[in-house]
Amino acid sequence: MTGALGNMDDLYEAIILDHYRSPRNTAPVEEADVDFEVNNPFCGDEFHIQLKVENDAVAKVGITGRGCAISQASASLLAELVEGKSSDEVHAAVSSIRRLLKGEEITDEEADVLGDIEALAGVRKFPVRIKCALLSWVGLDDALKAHQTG
Amino acid sequence: MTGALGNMDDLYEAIILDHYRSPRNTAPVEEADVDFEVNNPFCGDEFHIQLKVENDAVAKVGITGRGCAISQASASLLAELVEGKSSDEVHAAVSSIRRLLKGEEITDEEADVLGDIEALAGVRKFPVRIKCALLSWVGLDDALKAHQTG
Amino acid sequence: MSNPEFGSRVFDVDAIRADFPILQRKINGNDLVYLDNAATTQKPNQVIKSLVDYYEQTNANVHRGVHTLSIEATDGYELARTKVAKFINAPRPEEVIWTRNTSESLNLVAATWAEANVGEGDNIVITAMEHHSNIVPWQQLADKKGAELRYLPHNEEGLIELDSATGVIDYRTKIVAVTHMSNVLGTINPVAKLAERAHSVGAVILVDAAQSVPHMPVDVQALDADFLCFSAHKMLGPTGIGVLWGKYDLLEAMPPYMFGGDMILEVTYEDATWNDLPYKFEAGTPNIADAIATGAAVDYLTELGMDNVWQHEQELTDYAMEQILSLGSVRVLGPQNPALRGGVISFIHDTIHPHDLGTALDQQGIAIRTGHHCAMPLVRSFDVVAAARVSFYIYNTKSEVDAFVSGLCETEGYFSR
Amino acid sequence: MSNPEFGSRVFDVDAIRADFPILQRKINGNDLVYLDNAATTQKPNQVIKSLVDYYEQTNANVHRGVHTLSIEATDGYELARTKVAKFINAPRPEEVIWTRNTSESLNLVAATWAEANVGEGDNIVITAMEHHSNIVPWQQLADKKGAELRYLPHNEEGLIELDSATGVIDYRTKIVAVTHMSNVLGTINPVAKLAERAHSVGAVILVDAAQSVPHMPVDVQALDADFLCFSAHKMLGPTGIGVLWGKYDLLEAMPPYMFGGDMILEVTYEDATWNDLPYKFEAGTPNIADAIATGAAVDYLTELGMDNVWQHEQELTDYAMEQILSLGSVRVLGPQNPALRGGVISFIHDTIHPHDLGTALDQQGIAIRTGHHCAMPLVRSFDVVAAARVSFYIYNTKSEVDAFVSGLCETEGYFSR
Ligand SMILES: Cc1ncc(COP(=O)(O)O)c(C=O)c1O
Ligand SMILES: Cc1ncc(COP(=O)(O)O)c(C=O)c1O
Repeated sequence: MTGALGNMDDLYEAIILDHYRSPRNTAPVEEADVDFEVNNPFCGDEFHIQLKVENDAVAKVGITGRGCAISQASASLLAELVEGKSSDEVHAAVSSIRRLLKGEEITDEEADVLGDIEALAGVRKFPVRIKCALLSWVGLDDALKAHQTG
Repeated sequence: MTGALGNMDDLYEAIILDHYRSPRNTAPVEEADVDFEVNNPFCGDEFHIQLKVENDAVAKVGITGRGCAISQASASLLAELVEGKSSDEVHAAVSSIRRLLKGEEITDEEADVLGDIEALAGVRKFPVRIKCALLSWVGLDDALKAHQTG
Repeated sequence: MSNPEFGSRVFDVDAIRADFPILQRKINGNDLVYLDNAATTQKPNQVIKSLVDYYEQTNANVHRGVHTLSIEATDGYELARTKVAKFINAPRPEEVIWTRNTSESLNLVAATWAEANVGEGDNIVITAMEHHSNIVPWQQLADKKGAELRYLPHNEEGLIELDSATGVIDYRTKIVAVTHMSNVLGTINPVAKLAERAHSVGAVILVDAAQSVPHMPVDVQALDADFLCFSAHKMLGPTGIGVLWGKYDLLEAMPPYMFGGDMILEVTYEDATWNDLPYKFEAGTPNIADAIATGAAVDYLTELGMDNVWQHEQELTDYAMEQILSLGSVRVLGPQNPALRGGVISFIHDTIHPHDLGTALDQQGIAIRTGHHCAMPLVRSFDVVAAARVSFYIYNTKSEVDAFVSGLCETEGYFSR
Repeated sequence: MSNPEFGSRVFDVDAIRADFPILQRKINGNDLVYLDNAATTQKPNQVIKSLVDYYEQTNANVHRGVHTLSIEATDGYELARTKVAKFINAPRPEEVIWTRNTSESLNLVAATWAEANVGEGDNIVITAMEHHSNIVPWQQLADKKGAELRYLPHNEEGLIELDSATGVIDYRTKIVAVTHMSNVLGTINPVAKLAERAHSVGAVILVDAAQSVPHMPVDVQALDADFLCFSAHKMLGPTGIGVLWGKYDLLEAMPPYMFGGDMILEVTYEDATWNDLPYKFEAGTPNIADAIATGAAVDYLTELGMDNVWQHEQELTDYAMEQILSLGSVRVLGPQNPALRGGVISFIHDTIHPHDLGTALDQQGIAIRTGHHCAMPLVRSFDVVAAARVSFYIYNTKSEVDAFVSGLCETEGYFSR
């Protein structure tokens, strides 16, 4: 059956489909410190992301919204990753994932941090979908920066 | 020599070249009854045409200006033709020449009236030059109409 | 030229397909099944050849040239205009203005006719199913002029009920700008009736015919339209060229849109006088080659006959609608009765996001469009931000519809592993 | 990509001519001698093939499509933009806006940047040798805004003396819009110096590069231009596509020109937000095929090297000028020193009207332009209403110049029978 579907498996690895079907941390966060929306009007992805920050570390994440399998799974993977991370660690992870999706090398240490997220690398063969994979990450980076400076 | 110049002779019949080189009735008319300018800005033809009308007949014509051989000869032929003609006769002649240049048939009587002007028929093979040939005629028609009504 | 409605060539899909080289392409190892025709259509050899012939044999700048190439280029350019005029039954070829696309045609009318005729307190009426290109120019103009932008609503099936126009179109309405056929819902709007309504209050009617002229016989006189806009690229023609048709007297009274070479009769250092129609609206060197190729596209469609084109698409739509609805997992937007709509089917899958569906079908060689289809407010009114869309043209077949439906099933299987 | 200045291919006119199918054409039984290149140039196989390949293999609507054809079309369209950016040494590809032609590029700047920045009592400076497309938009704008339109004069030779700019460009000048090379006189204007002058009073400078980009290396950064406009059809490319280049920050701050699909990020029934550069200025389906073919034209010129193109034309102009002047019956407009001008020679014959000359040369297969060359005020300033013009490009040869000169002599003979 996947024969006719060609390279689909590169894009939709099992781990991606799992996060898509059962996204993590979907409960809204009360009294969030960081609260923002990201959207890509062209494909109709919209997420509302909330963080509770304690001692410069992300204590709680909540992501609601809707999107394609890639943006949804990516947001869910993000939610899983950032909990407990300092904002510097989050920035570093965003930088790693940007490079991963651009097709640049990442170090073994970076790969360790990303963990399951490396499954998103299959998106590189589908360049129009890279935006979907990056959507929540870019938004998070911007929102955290804004939180720190303001 | 005319070999390389192809169909030039169809356009520039001897009679045309003659009128081009020695245009008739180029003296300005004093106290003209009909006085108008025609021009084709695209090719740079500009003529100033003046008529003296007596008893509904053209008593005197004066044409000054500059243009290509075709527009110049056509204006000169016009000057020759209209002298002594009633305005109805002029309208009829303009109608004949319009049809001649469109490639429609004209009657023997019309041809008699046009005389030398039939030499302009060669312009039909050079459609972009038809405007040059018609310029002063169309202007004359309009100006006479305006003179009659106003 | 034969009558555009009836055609002089047998409508034989296999023969038609042989005219389209791109249909030989393999996509990810599969035959291309091109179902994105509402976005743009493919081009037959006849149109491609027209471009090649022009550039290999005629190419020159038009108008006012005395040399042979320039004269031939001018003749070809003007002949194409005449073909288009005949195709939409325009009374005069000078009423056909070449633009870049439908969007430019719409902007032209907003920036000239409406700029001069819409004032404070007036209103502009459009429908709630317009393409962005027929929304945003009016939003901007209304804003600038202190006018009101009103939306004619549609019912749940996506149909405009004429009763709803009462109270929306009123004596302060200056222009009614409506799509002839929705690029999302497929709905065909009652343009002739809306024209009557518009004229009865002294308003003009503009028809966005981007999706109708390519697919059905369109007669500007029968519709009693005042302006009509469409794009060549959606009707077998090249990209980069579109048409604005307008009634002569309206166009004649309008100020120019752009200024420059060709649209001018005379220029001094102080002032300029405008050229006659249609040149008043065609500033600079026109898109000569693509205008001529549009003539070739019109010839192609005229030979097939627009009645036959329409009938072919009706059959396909009918068939596709049945197949898609029988899946049970898909919601179709717009009227389900194929007689009320053209060959565009937008739908939403219960579980698969349009974007994922688009990627999965592309793996199988099937090209569909996904997203908001440049009609965001409309798509959102169905409580989604994106939809998938298939749209048909003369070269599509029932077996391509089958390929699409089975591709959809494959995808369902894949995502429910 | 190699450096556009130097080229990677030997500049061999015979080999170049073999790339241009139209040069095989017979006109009235004679070989075509095409000397109307300032109006539009001919197209090499490489450009024609780019169009054919696009329509036979790739054609689809760009942006936001998830299917393979749409992705390929988008990539091709954007790659062409990058090629153009590199060709004029633009810092960023997003600064390259596709338009229909130079005229639209000029109108765009007048209707957006100037509309927002020119006020009552301000002035706009152009030269007395502009093409209508760079006169009339400014006349209209000045009129609308109560601003003044000022002309930088040229001397008898057709050269702009920088001293004359003092007093014309002043602290109320908002924009200086000048042609880089005159399409009538051939004059090359001191754009970099005028840019300095403009910037020193806080004005911006727009360069009409319709006649320069096709013929010489042009570097927007070296010129320190703010806007630069040109047409693909005058540089081996197809009709229907042009370029507006602008500095990023200026473009970013400008309101859109047209509204519609693609130039929009988000639309509601009430409002719209604009997309990023360059899309903000590209409403509706773009001229995809012709943009890609423009990339092919740029590749062709880049391979030849713009320095070589320029040198070839200088040699021809030098040679032609000598031949024409030696006739004794002809007055050449503009500078006679070929180092000060490009490959455009406008002239007036003592006795033969340009129109008759054009017809006579056409009988001999020689295509020249006659008339006002869309620069009426300039042509009139020489006390004539029309002139004849020859203009050269990469495929022209000295023996074609000879054919032209002997055609002129034949014509003289004919008319003095
Ligand atoms: C100097 C100059 N500016 C502008 C234009 C207008 O170019 P287009 O007709 O391609 O808009 C031309 C072309 O004739 C030109 O020579
Ligand atoms: C109904 C409708 N109007 C307008 C347009 C805009 O056409 P273009 O992109 O050719 O300007 C489209 C094309 O998508 C359309 O479907």
